[in-house]
Order: sequence, then C-alpha cells, then structure tokens
Amino acid sequence: MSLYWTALLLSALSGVPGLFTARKGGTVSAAMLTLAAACGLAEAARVLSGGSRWALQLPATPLGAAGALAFDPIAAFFLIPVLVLSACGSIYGIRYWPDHHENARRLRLLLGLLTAFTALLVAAAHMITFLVAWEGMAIVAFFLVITEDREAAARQAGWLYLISTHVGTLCLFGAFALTAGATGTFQFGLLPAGFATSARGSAAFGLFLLSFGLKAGVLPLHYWLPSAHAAAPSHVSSFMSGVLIKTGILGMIRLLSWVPDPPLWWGGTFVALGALSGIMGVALALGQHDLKRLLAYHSIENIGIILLGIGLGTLGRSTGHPAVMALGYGGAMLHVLNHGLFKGLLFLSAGAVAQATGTRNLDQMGGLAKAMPGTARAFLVGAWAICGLPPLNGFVSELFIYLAAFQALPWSRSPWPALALAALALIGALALACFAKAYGIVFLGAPRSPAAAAAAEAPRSMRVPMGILALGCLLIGLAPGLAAPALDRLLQAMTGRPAPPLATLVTLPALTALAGLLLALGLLLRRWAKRGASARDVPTWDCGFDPATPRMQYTASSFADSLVSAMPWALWPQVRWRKLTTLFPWPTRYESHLPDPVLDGVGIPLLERLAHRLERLRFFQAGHLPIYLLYVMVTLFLLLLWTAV
Amino acid sequence: MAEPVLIRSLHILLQVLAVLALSPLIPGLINRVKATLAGRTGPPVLQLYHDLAKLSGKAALFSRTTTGMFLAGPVATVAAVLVASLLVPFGHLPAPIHFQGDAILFIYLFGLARFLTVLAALDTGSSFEGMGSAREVTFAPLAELAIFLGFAALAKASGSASLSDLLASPGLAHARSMAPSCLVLAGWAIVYLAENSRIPVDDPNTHLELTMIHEVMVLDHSGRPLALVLYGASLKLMVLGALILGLVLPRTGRPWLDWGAFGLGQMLLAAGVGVVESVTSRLAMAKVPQFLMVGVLASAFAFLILLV
Amino acid sequence: MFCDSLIALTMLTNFALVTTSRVAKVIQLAVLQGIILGALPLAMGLGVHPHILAMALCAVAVKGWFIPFLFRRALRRVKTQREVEPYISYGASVVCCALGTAMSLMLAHSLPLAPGTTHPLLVPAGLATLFTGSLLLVSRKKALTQVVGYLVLENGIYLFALMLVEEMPLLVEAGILLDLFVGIFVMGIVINHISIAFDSMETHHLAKLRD
Amino acid sequence: MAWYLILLPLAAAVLALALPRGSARVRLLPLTAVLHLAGLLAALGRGGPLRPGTWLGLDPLGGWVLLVISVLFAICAWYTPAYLALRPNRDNRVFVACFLSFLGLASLLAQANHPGLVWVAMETLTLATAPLIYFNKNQRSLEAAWKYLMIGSVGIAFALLGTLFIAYAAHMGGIREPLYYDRLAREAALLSRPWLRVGFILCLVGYGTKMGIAPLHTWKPDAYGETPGVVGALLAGGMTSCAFLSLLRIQGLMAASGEGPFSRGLLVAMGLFSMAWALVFMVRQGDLKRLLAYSSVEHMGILLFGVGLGGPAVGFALFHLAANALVKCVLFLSVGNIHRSYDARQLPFVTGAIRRTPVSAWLLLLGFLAITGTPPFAPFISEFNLAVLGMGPGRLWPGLAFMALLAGVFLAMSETLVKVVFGTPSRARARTPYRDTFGTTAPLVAALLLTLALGLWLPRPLAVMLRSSAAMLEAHP
Repeated sequence: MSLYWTALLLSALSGVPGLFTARKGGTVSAAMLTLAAACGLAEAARVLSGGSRWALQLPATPLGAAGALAFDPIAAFFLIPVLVLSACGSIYGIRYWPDHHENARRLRLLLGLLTAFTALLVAAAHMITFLVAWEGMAIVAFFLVITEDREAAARQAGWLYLISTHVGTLCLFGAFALTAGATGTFQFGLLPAGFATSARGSAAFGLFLLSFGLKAGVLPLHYWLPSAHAAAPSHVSSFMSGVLIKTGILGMIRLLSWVPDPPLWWGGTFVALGALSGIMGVALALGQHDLKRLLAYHSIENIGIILLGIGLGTLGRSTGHPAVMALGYGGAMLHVLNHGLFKGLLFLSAGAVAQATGTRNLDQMGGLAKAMPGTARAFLVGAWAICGLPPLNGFVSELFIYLAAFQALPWSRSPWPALALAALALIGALALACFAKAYGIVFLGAPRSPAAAAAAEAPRSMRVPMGILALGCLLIGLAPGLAAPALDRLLQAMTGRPAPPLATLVTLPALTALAGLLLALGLLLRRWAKRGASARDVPTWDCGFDPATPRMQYTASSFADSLVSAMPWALWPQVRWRKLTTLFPWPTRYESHLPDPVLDGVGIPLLERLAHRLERLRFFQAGHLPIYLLYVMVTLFLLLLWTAV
Repeated sequence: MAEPVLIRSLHILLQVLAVLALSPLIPGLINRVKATLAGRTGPPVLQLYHDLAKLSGKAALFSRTTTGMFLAGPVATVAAVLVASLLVPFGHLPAPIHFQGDAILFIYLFGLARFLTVLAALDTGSSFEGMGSAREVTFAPLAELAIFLGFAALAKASGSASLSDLLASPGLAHARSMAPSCLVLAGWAIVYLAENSRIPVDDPNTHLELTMIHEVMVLDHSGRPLALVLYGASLKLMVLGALILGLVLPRTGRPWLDWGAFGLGQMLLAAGVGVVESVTSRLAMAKVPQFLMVGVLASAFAFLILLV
Repeated sequence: MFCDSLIALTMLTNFALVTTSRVAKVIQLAVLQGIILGALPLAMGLGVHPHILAMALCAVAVKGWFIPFLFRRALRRVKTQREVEPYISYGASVVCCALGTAMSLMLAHSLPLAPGTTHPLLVPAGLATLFTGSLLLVSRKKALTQVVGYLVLENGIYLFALMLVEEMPLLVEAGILLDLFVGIFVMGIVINHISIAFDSMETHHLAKLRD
Repeated sequence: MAWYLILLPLAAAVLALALPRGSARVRLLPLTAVLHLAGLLAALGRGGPLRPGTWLGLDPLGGWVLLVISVLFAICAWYTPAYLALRPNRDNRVFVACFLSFLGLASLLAQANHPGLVWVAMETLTLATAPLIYFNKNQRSLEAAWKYLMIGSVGIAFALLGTLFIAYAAHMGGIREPLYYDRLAREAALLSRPWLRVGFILCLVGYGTKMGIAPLHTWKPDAYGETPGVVGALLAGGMTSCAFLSLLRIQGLMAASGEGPFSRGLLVAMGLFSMAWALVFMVRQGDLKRLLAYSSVEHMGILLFGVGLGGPAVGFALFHLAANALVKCVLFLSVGNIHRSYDARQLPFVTGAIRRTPVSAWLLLLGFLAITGTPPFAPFISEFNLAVLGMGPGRLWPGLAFMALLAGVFLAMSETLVKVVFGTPSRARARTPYRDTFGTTAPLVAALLLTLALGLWLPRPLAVMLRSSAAMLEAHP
C-alpha cells in the first residue's frame, strides 16, 4: 500500500520542484516519475503475482460522500501502462519540451497530476472517488491538450475534448445514480441479480456505454479524439492514447465485474460497437495526411479490437462458456497493455519526426530512415506490432480474441462471433495498409521537402523511452507466457470465479518457438542475400528515362486513394481538383481530404443548426420592458390555470 | 498418439523437404501448361531452378534511395512462408506444428510477408513501386476476409482454430457440408489466384509496369534478393495450394496414399492455373475488387448456410 | 351600499384609464382612483380605528398629491404628452380590460370567503384593478404611463388588503405604506433620471440592452 | 434574535453617508463585514431553538442563508476597496451606503419570522440595490436599473398579494395576528387550501422574479451586465438567496399543510424550465457578464429543482445555495477584473486573458469548472446528488432532463470561456493599466478555496444546521 501511495505522491508532485528552478526541471520531474513508476510497478507486480490485495475506506463526510480505494488485480494491471507511459513520456519530455518553452513548467506539473489522477482512478472503489479521479484526469488532460493554446486548432481541439469528457461525466452521474439506486450505496460492488436485465439496468448500461464510450473513443463517440491527440504535445498524446482512453475500458471492466449476469445483448452490443470502431477507425486513418491524426484514428481502431474481445468474453460469460470468456477478456486486457506500449511508442517517434521536420504532414516527409535511424527503427517496431504481425505483442492479443471468436462459433446462434472474426481480419489487413503507408511515406523513399531532407536524429533522451517501449513490445510478443498468469488473476478478480488458465487455452510456447524460428530464418536469409556481390551507388529504376524526382514518388494520399475511394459511402472523402479537358492542359492541383464523418459530417452541422435555431429564440429577450412584464403576467396566468386544473 | 514418433518425424521431414525443394517446380508446370495450350514449346519445367542458381551468382543492385528495408521484403517473404508451411497439413496428416490458433498465425505470416514487401517497394522511392504497393494493400483486405470467412464456415462445426482440424472437417464428403465446402473452395480459389499474382488478377509475365501489381513491387530487386523473391513466390504457390487441397482431397486413411494424392493434387492445381491463365484475360484494375468480392461473398454465404 | 358604489366607481376608472391617451389625463385618473380608494375605508366604517384612518390619509396624500407632483415635474421636462400607439390599441385594451374583469369575477367566485364577510365585492374588484394595472404596464410605451400602471396595480392590492385590514392591521399597513412610499418614490427618482438622460420618456430608448 | 446583525450594517451605512472622505468610507466595508460575520458566528454558536412567537429569530434555515450571505459579503467587501480604487472618479458615498444596508436588510430578512416582515425586507432590499446597479451612471446602467426596479417591483407587488392571500387563508382558518411562521407551520392544517395555493403561486411568481427564474429573469442579464462585477456577485449570490429564502418559507408552509406534492411538482417544472431557458441564451453568448447572469438563472433553476424533488434533495439544494453563491462570487469578480483590463467584456475583443490577467483568467476557468459540477468543488456534491436523486426510485426523467441540461449548459459556457481565456490577446484592443493585484485576486482565491473545502468537508455544525433546515421544509401535516 505504501508503495502505491509513494508512487501517487511522487507523480502528483513531480512537476513542483521544476516550478522553482530555472533549469533541470524536466530532469527532476522525469526522475520522480521514473521512481514513481518503479514503486508502482513493484506494487502492481506483487498483486498480479498473487500477493495480497488491499482496500482502504476513506472517512465519510457529513453529507454522506465517502470514498474508497481497492488495489485489486484489475487496478494493478491498469496501473502498469499508466506508470510506464508517464515515466517514458517525462524522460522524452526533457528534450522534447525543454525549459525554454512557454508552457514547459505547466506542462510538467500537469503531466504529473495526470499520472496521479489516473493512478487514483484505477484503484477507485467508490463512485465519488471514481468521479473525482475521473474528472480530475479529464480536466488536467484538457489543459494538456490546450498546451499550445496560441493555435486556434489546439483551442478547438481542447474545447471539443472538454465538452465531450464532461458530457461523459454527466452520463456517469446518471449511470451511478441508477446502480446506486439498486445497491443502496455508492460503494462499488456486486449488483443484485436481475438488475442488469431490468429496464433501469438497461438504462444504466446505456449511460455507462455512453460515458465510457466517449472516454475510450468508441465510434461514433470518437469525434473528439483525433484532434485532441494531434494537438497535444507528443508525449501527452502518447499518454492519452496509451492510457487515458483505456480508462473507458477500465470502466467497462469494472461494470462487468459488478454484474453477475450480463444479458446476451450486452455482449452483442460490445461486438457490434467494436466492429464498427475497428473498421471505421482504420478506414479513416487510411485517408489522413497528419501523422498524429493517423495514429489517433488507430487508437479508435484498437479500442474497437478491445471491445471485440470484451464482447466475445461477455457472450461467453452470459452463455456459460468459460473458455470463450477467458480468451475474450484476456485478449482484450492484454491488448490494453499492448496498445499502450506500441501506441505510446508510435506517438513518441511521431513526435520526434514532427520535431525534426517541423511538420506533421506526411506528404512533406520521406527518406527519414537515413537521417533518423533510431527513430525509424522504433516506429517500425510500433507499426509492426500495431498491425498485429507476428512475432510482436499485437499478434498475441489479437490471437486470443480470434480464438475466442473461433471457440464461440459452434454454439452461437448469433452472428456476433463471425462478425468479430470478419472484423478482425479486415481490421488487420487495413491496418497493415495504413502502417505500410505511414512508415513507407515518412521514413522510406526520398525526402519530399527541404525540411525532411535537413532532419536530424532525435537526442538520446528521446530515443531511450522509445527503446524501452519497443523492448516491451518485443518481450510480450516473444514470451507471452509471462503475461498469462497475471491475466488469469485479473480475470478471476473480474468475474469472481476462477476462469480456465489462459496457458491451457493457447499453446504459448509454440508461439515463442515459431517466433524464434522466424527470426532465425530471417537472419540467415538476410546474411545469405547480403553476402553476394552488389553495386550500391545506382539510381532507382526509371524506365530508362530521366531520373525520377522526389516529387514523383507516391504520396500518402495517392497510396491510400484506391482504398479510400473504394469506400465513399462510409468515409465521405473530399476531393478538389480541376478535370483536365484540353489537349495541352495548364498545371493543375489535386487535393484530397478525409474529414471525420461523425464530427464534420454530422456533429458540427447539427450543432451549428441547433445553435442557429436557439439564437433565433433570442428575440424573447429583445429589451422591451413591457414584454418582460408580460412574461411575468403570463407566467402567473399559466400557473393559476395549472392550479385550477 | 498411437503413431510412432519415427514415422511422424519422417512425415515432417518429408513435408519440409517437399516445400524447400519441390515448390519451384510449380511455376514451371504452370508455364508448361500455358505454353502447351498456346501451342508453344515453352521453357523447361525446371527453368526456375536454373534461374535461381544463376541469380545467386549475380551481383545485386541497391539503389541510392534504399535502406536496409529493401532487403527485408524478399527475406521476410521466404522466411514467413517457410514458417507458414509448417502449419499447414500436406495431405491429411496433421501439420508438423499444430496448435489452437495456427490458422491465424498462418494468415498473419502472409500478412507479414506482404507488409515487408510493400515497405521494400516503397523504399526505392519509385512511383511505379508505390503504385504497385498501393494496389497490393488495396486488394489484400478482401483476400484475407475471404480466407477468414472460409475459416469461420469450417470452424462452425468444430470451433477449432487449427488448420489441421479445419481442413480435416468432413468437407465435400459429407452431404450437409457439401454446399458450404464448395463455396469456401470457390472463395479460396479466387484468393489463391490473387495471392499468387495470377491472371485474371495480375499477370506475372507482363512487361508493362503500369499494369502490374506484385511484379512492379519487386522491380528493383536483382541478384540474390531477386532469387529470394522468385523462390518466395513459388513457395506461396505450394503452401496456399496445400490449403485448397486440404478442402478437396479425398481421405484415404493411408498416409502414403495421401501423400500421393497431395502430389497429384498440386500438379493438377498447377495445371488448373495454367488453363485459367490461358483461357481468361486480365481483369481491368477497377474490376479486381469486384472479383475478390465474389470470393468474399462465396465464403460468407458458406458461413450463412451453416447458420440457418 | 355606498361603499359598493365606490368599488364600482373604482372599476369604472379602470376602464377610463385604459382608454385615455393623454398622459396628463392618465395621471389625473390615477389620482382620482387613489382618492376614491382613500375614501373607501371610511365608507366601510373603518374610520373608527385611528390607525386605519391614518393609513387612508397617508394613501390619499401620497396618491393625490405627492405622486402627481413627481409625475408632473417629470412631464414638464419632455415634450410629447400623448401616448403614441400603445402596443395594444385602445379599443383592444377595453376588450382586454373587460375580459380581465370577467376573469377576476370568476376567480373570486371560485375562492371561498370567510363567513360574515361584509364586502365580497372587494376581491373581484381588487383582482380587476390588478389586471388593469398589469394591462397598462404591458401595453404602454411611455415610462410614466407604466409607473401609473404600477400605481393601479398597487391599488388592486390595496383593495384586497381592505378585506384584511381589520383583522391584520400590522401586516396590511406595513405592506401598503411601504409599497406606496418607497416604491413610487424611487420610481419617481428614476423617471427623473430617465427624462434627464434621454430627454424623453419613450421606453423604446430603454431597449438597448438585449440579446 | 440578534439585533446587532441588523443594526450594525445599517448604522455603518448611515455613517458612510455621513463620512466626508471616500477612503474612510471604503474602510467601513471590510470592518463591518468582519464584525457581522463574527457576530453571526457567535449567534449561531450560542444556538438554541428559536423562541416561538417572536418577530425576529435565527432559525437554522435563516441562519444558514445568512451565513452564506455574510461570508459572501465579507469576500465582496474585501475586494471592494481595491475595486473602488480603480474607479477614483466615481463618488462612492451612495455605493458604500447601499452596499452596507444590503447586509443589514438581508440580516433582517433572514431573521424575520413573519411573512409581512419578510416581504418588507425583500422590498427594501430591492430598493437599496437599485442605486448599486446605477453605479456607472450612464444610459445603459440607467436602463438596467429601470428594468430591475420595474420588474422587481411588479414581482414584489405580486408577492405582497400572495402574502395577503396566505394571511387570508390563515384568517379563514381562524388564526389571528401576529402570523409568525413557526405558528403558521404548527397550525398549517387549519389554513384554507384554495387561498394558500393561489397565495403560493403569487409568491412563487413574486419572489421568483426576485430570484430570477425563467421567464421572470429578464432583468437579470441587463442588471448584472451593467453593474460592477462585485455588485453582480452580491446580487447573484446574496439577493437571490434572500428571495429564495422568502420562497422557502412559503414552501415550508405548503409542506406543513399537506400541499407539498402540489408545490413540489410546480417547483421541479419551473426549475427545469429555468435551466432550459437559461441554456437557450447561453448558447453563443459572447458577453461574459450576461453569460454569468444566465448561469445564475440556471442555478436558480437547480435550487428550485432540488427543493421540488423533496426528501434528501432539499438539503443538497440548500448546500447548492452556498456553493453557487461562493462560485458566482469568483466568477463575477474575475470577469470584473478581465473587464477592467480589456475595457470590454464581449468575445471578439476579449481573448487570451490568460496572458493579460493570468490570475483572473485561471480563477475564471476554475470557477467555471466548479460551477459546472467538476469534483471536488462544492457544486459537484450538490449537482451530482441532485442528479442521483432525480433518478431515484420511481422516477427517471427529471434526473435525465437535469443532466441533459447540465451538459448543454457546460457546452454553451465552455465555448465562450475557452475562447476568452486562451489564445492571444487581440492587438487591436488597447490594454488598460489594470493589472491583477493582491487586492483584486486574493478574495477570489479565498472564495475558491472555500468552495473546494466545502466540497471536501462540511463542518459538523454546518451539516446539522443544513439537516434541520431541510427538515423545516419537509414537515408533514
């Protein structure tokens, strides 16, 4: 317990010393957050390896509000990415956001607070505590998103995030109201049997889904996410994407742990939402030109994958198939951790790229693998993992979820398992396309702009955190057996009864062995291919014409065009160009842009129209005193009428 | 495990050797059939062995633009397909390595190969290779979807996610699973043609960069890397062929007979591809997704039939 | 009997008020109504209580002298003396006033009265006068006419208060007197400020603050 | 009964009128505030039940409201000297006198145990605050004062009629003068129901106008918009609380006479309507002070909603009274500071406040977060619990509507505030010499800290007071 509190205090205060020193504030904050991570991880490891869990009841205030914390395996598991990513982010921040930046001190202070609130949230065992941590985290994150508030885009993104998260919190109010009404207490705990299937239970589920869905960025509630992740400083984006949106998943897990009998349709809803988020998330990512927006859409996709796992697990639980439950939930949870690692890694390397080139526009980049080999390798590991390709960690968690779907197929009369299967397959293939694009356009080929040509490698303190995260990806990918016991304990804490151990459901050693074989074969063949004679200073094949210029390379837009334009009904791409009509045409431009269908397609026009309608009601306050007095009389009259009726 | 370990090891050894040594035969067979149907003599069946030997001794060219990624494409293709070959049963014996989820690993290994091939293509900075890789990643999702839906249909009965179980399902022999199996077969056949860059999806023998898909991605490879590319392509033919053959081959119950049937099946498959390539023409690029969509729908219907 | 006719007279002044367009005339009518109401407690035979007598005298003094004085002073400062096109035309005002009076009668009818009430007409009359005051407030454009409307509204309350004045003198007198003195006094001051600041008493000058 | 609570501020007001020097007058404010607060705490500490049958007395309900007002006044009084120093060309004689008499009259109102006396206090309060609104002495503030006075007076006239109706209801029931509230509550069963109902409606409209619930709130944006921020704070936190208290007294009678369900339904409906109506005008509201005025309308709606829900919600509504008063104080004063710095309070002109007046901008932002129910500030406790109780057993829609409206309000307010606080100050707008100083920010910080403290911990005596106040409004026949 004291280790947890040490971690909490250290993170909360990590930005404070920096307020009083002119320099080295970043180093101090990084040191404190790293220490916090060490303490917190030790505690998490203790609980996840079967150590005793603890709970703490805070004293009740006279108005009846109390609080409680419980450090169970769920909390311990979710604490891991929180502390790892904040420590990595703070180390990265030393040089990425150095002291001379306008907002450096504020940023460090807030990053520490964000870590502390999130760490508090994972252990919250009482609705008030949960809400305090939840909202604290959201508000601090808002300030972080709006760090570069001189830019209109950042302000807009921050506002969008703020209102979304607050609406989510209000939904949580309602959901807690309904559940507290059923249990009679604000304490987290089992809901009475039958509540989940009642009308109030369904309403509560809907509100929970809204709230946690908004936080997690489940489509169509994801609309705030791309701009917020793009606007925030990269190490904050990495924390937000890797951890903060996962708190929505944490909420869903907590909810499922209170419900002894989730109805079948809950699982179906999760699967349907997961498939929608996953496929649309990655499809929208394909059309992005902004590297960080692209990554942000991939967060939506990965939340979709996690939801698929949760949905399958819930289906298995509702129908009494413990193996499906264990595989679904286990895969989802492992993917939470995995996504934290590789998405954190991707955002950190994307930040390094953006800093080196001064732009986030993919079409301005190219050839950076030569100038920034370390960053390129880090990004490649992240891309490899996020596509779910063996032998990295993304494959392991997706494999679990696939297996859950396969095992659910024989007994399920519903289309959900097959939908999950198809969605996962499609997501995997599209993600591959998207990251082939991202890595290929950014790091390979020739530089497309002078800025890209002049880019230099990121400093070591920025590459070290990337290396740590990349190692994490490799470790889980090569030895998934290490994570299995922790996941088993997590599942037991979640469902209240022992689930079949994951190690019996998946042959994890085979994965390790095959991964080894694959690497060995790869290295062997590579050596063989390199050993032959070679000529290195030759141009790329140009069909025997003039040498190709960098501008002739495929761009991000052209690479994705065939996929994006294949789905106009879902993505609504915007293309601007003048058709060539004459035989000797003038130079022309072609621009393609993929707005967010929910935000730009529906949300903003709808709100715009609503606001316009409401503004028309302003004539009620037109400044004329007699009219105002008339309102008083009319109110009186209507109320008297009410009394008479 | 009634089967003696020795026999089992022998089978595994045989499978590995067959993959390593015999797969370059398949492109030769296909070309031979095509030539015969066109009334030409055509290259010898063993042409690819000659080519590989020749390319191993040649110098490789590496463009100035490229990085280490350029080599990763061919290398990863061969490595990934070799590993994948261990997961698929040849004949009706269980695959050398089989476990729950090997079907998924199988597909994802092909994904890995594709990922690195595409990156290797983009590494050259050539607009042709960018075009080829864009096409590759556009068509691949449909192909993967068709395969997975086929898996779903096959797993509807067993719930297993191992290729060795999936392909051992009753298949064509059983009346109830006859129609779904036919549909899966149709879907997978389309994927087989697409993944191996055959007509009507792609033309391996074309010489016009603008119309290529896979070939244009490997345009810059030469020497040993090119050898790996060619070898990898033949491996893919063999391994994906095994997937299809698993569905159609009759079950004899006798291992050696199964081996024979498998060998014959691979040859017939190659001949079939040759015939298809001879009698059909290349689809326009815009039609390719529709063609693949037919495969997806076939697999999807196979599943839906089982659901009702 | 006499007192009932006074009450009826009050209601007549109501009608007169809503049809009059000249501001000075409106003030005169308000003064008249004030004096009638001042006389009413005496007519009801409540003059025996010295405190009620004092209240009535005060009311008459304020309504009959002080308020007209303030108003006329403000009126002198501005030119126009006629209410230009009220929000509700004079004809419609009369109809409204009649409807309001009818509704007041209905409302009063539905409220039970204490046994032994001697002047049941006070309730509907009070409500009708209240309504008239409200009508003037919402339909007139001049600040001065509006204050007159407020005065009439107060008269309505005063009428109702007479029902209670014997039983609960403290409550009633405090309320009535405070309202009269302070309310109208402060309004008079503000009216003066308005006429100085805007050189007019049209309320459309006073509609700058809006959304 | 604590006469000195009433007399001290009134005497100070008279003194302020008499004092020749403005600087001395200004010093009266904090002095009086501190003495008043100390006296009030002493009176509350002495405690004891209300002596029945007296005109004035400090019962828990009145005590709670007066405590809120006294604290609010203390913060405003602490702030005012620094503010008035910024306006040296304004004569502050009337301002200070009215400011002080506000406190005295509020003390009278809170202690009044008689409907007539409550009404008298409310009426004088209205009149005493009118000159405060006219402080700027320009056409706009005159218009605001005029509207405030007219609408308020009409409302208060209805309240008088309502009071008379209730008196008549007592008369019908045979209850004689003096009509002390405690006595009326005891004998509430005797009251004539029809008169009581109509009386309640009239008082709801009357005092509701003073509270500023929609659609009776029309004076509010104008009045709050044109006064100095400190007056806005006093009105939004203090005067509305007084009007609310006046209404609560009647509501207590309704509950005691068994008319509770009738009045509660009405209060919930009016509360939700106020919130919705305020929301309509907060959308795209670029004027900061008007925005706050509508927020005040919204929070009056929340108070009514809470009281209307009944049961434990009443306690939270009363708690919200305090929370709202304190946070409104922070908001109005910080907006006032920003107004001083930019010489404007509308959106296209006021941007990037965090760079010009960093402290005020942060306080504005935090105050906004607090008022919209962000934990752990005090309004969170009340808003969360009201939402929970609005979805209590047997009902779902009041709570859902409440939350939807809170969400809408947050959306509308945040749009303006994010634009105001963040970004870069517009170059076109000249900068006034105003800078955030200790005097203009410390009171705000104190108020915000107090809000935070209330959100985390409510001292036991206050909780007891709150509980017995709620019990007074939930009496059963």
